Amino acid sequence: MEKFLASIDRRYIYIVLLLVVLFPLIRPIGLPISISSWTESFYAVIDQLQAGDIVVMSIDYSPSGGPDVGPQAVAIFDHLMAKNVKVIGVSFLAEGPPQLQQIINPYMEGRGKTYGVDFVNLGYAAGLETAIAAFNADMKRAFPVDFFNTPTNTIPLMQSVTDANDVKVVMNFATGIPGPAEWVRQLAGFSPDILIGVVTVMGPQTEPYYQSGQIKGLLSGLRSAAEYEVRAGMPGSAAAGMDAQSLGHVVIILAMALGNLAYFLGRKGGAK
Amino acid sequence: MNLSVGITLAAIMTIACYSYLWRENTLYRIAEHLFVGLGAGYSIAMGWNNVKTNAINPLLNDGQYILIVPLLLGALLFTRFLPGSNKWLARIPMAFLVGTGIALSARAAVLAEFVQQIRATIIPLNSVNNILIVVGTIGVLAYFFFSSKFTEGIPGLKYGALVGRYVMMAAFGAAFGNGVMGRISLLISRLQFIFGSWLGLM
Amino acid sequence: MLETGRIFAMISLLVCWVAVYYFIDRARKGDVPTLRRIPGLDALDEAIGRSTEMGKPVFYSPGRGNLTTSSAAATIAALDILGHVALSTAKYKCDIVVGISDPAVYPLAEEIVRTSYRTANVGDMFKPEMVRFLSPDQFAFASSCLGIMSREKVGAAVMMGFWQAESLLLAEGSAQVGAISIAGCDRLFQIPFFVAACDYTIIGEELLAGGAYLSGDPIQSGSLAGQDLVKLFAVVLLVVGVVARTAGSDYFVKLLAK
Amino acid sequence: MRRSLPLTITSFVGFWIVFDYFVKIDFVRTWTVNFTNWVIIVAAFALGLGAVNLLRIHGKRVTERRPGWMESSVLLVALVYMTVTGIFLGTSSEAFLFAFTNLQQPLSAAMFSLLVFFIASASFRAFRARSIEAAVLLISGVILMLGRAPIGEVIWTKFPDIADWIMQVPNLAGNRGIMIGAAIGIVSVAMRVLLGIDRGYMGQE
Repeated sequence: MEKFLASIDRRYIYIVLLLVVLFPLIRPIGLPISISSWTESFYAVIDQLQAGDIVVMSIDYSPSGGPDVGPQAVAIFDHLMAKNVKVIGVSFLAEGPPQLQQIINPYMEGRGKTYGVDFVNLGYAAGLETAIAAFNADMKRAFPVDFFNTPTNTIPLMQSVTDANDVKVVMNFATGIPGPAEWVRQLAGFSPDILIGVVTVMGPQTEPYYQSGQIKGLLSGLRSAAEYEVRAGMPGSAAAGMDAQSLGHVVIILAMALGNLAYFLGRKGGAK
Repeated sequence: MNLSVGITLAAIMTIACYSYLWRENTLYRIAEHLFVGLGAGYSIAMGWNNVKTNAINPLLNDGQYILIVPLLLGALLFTRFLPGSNKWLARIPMAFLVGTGIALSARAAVLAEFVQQIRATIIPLNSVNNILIVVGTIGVLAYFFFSSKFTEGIPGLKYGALVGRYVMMAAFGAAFGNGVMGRISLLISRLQFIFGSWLGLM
Repeated sequence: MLETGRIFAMISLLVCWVAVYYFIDRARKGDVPTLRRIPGLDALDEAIGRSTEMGKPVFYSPGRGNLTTSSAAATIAALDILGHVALSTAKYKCDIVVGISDPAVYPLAEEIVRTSYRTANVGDMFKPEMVRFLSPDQFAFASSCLGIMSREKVGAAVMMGFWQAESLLLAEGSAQVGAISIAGCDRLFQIPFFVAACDYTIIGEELLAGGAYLSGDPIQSGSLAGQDLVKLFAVVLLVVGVVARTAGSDYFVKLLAK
Repeated sequence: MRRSLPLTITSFVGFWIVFDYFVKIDFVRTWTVNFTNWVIIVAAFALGLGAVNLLRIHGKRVTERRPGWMESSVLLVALVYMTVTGIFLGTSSEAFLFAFTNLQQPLSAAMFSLLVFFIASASFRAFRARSIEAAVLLISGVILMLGRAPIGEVIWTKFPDIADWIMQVPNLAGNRGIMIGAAIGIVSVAMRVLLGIDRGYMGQE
């Protein structure tokens, strides 16, 4: 038995996984999505914001991890626009600005919003955690121009802000460094609430900051984006992927179970 | 099916990467090198942007002459490519980067990750969960005692370390489970792209 | 003049610095603390030996950390361990391929490998291609490592330092070419993938202790003993604080917020 | 000079910045902000270091027609294209963003998504309950997966609750312990570097 299982070419596993995940994407099953306490508290912070409040969204995810964390940022940006909250978009990862642009593009022309008044893309600053510290201390100095080379001191939205104390909420969407640790460290002592969205794998290590109250809400991965979409009543691409995710898990769990079965059978055989 | 140049290129790139699953091949190798080149060029462009907007423009337009200092430091980084004995000059900007970087993370780590985390663990032992959190945290700390000076001197540390190991394994399990979930999202997004945006089957 | 809310942090910082400095100083004067065993590191020589027998090169990577952020500690440790690994491959007259992601780490790694081969009196075996700068981009780097492992059929793969999601790509990639693999990471969230796919795993701070453990460097060993004392300080704070809190006093919670 | 000057710089800016965190002095704060803003500029230069390395390595391979020179020329063309469009047309220009969106982004995402296949084969090949510890890891992982994927809830309604408990109790304790230990590590490395005890970043020569 173990020899047989061990002799299976890994490429068969790849094909099975591919087909199983593909199936519900073409034919959705419609499994229910419940909302976790983490997403609920994230939503509560956003929901309390008033029209005209200013928030920061820092897009610090790489294009590789984007599919896992990006849908969160999209859902939240849509929600903020619907609530007439103003958004300062920024990035401390070189690949960030074009991805931020992809989020705000639908609002660049139409939808009743104006670039520079309702939202802005400040672009990227090198220097990771140090750059974040510089931004918190003086935003316009760390970003003299925005992504389109417009001087930030001429942008209407930037007129009423100097440092991080001038915004209500700072959100960081991350796949690694810079991420929650850097933002929590560098915002210690500033007034805004911190909200974090990360790739699923970073959820567990971010938990201590949530439990200690250093961050007010935590989204991890596509599942949280799906929950947020459902909670905000704006179903989008994340919710559509949930069935596929369920079946994918089944394949992985079965692979583990089979491997272990073979292992224990083999061990039993060896003991005889 | 969407045959626009951009989408088709993106689809080919995806397939080139996936071809590695079959075996290493020429298409994968080309994608690999293309990727490295694009990434490097991207960083240069973004870096230049920063230098221009944060240093050169304020220097020339607003007369902030002090910015000559960081510009000079930045230029010195490249002395390591010089032949001869001037390579050491690259250490000066490195020293500046290391000094600021490590000081900024240390000063904040002691507050956000040492004091505030200990403070958050000072909870009353009035529930099973609270007891587990306190004992688990101490156990993990005990696991990472390295010098025998302390491991042998303090009774109970050995058992604490054992508890710590189990707690960490449970935490690793959580990270693994979450990790699997996240990775499936990535596959979903690629499949949505290939079969939806490109082939139009969804 | 002192920032409120940071006073206890300042005291903790000073406690840590004094403790670490004191033990480093004692170690320099000859009182070097002994360290507990770290099994994964003991397996390094076995892996290199096996790779040599098969006539295959050893792959090493110090991870994707750099020297200027909080990943510096892991990167410095990974470079220390590289020194040890390169010395072993040099002694066995085995080839090594080092994959680098951070440009500032590159010249250091090259120097370390060259010095190791020279120390083992096989300086002429060293080739500059042994240490390769691949890419600062996460997955461009990972794809290059995968390419190297399968094209050059490495016999052992050692991954130490700061890692992110690329960890499993490298670990499973090395398993696919039949290489023995040892990995270590100071961050928790990548360790389960290393545990799942590698033959030996070095967990968390064990990595930071690794350099001291392998080299027996008194300064680093002393520093570790100092850090242990600070951990003890943390444990005592926790125990006293929790007991007081359970008895109804939130004195320590307030103290730590000062 | 070759060692003492860099060491002095590291210590000076390092201690300055640490000092600034704990005391309120305007002059000190102003210069900390200056230093951090300078880092943005110097770090931006550093982004070019990798590219120069690649140009040297792959340029040599192409000019000497060594094995792999074809792939290396692909790399160089991509590097030059991104650099030229990004610098001369701008990083928000169409030519630059086209290559980012249609080449770099899909390559990056596809490469990352390979992981799920590797997880599947590693799960099958290596993830064994060899010891009690390994079993704890496995069980906690499986419960987490079942608790967070919608299908788990359909199988047993308690899975999400157990998964939440794992996240909020053992996972919290495990991560917190590691976080406190790591903070001590960072602080002591900082001391060694700022005092010049650890000079690994400067190299040996």
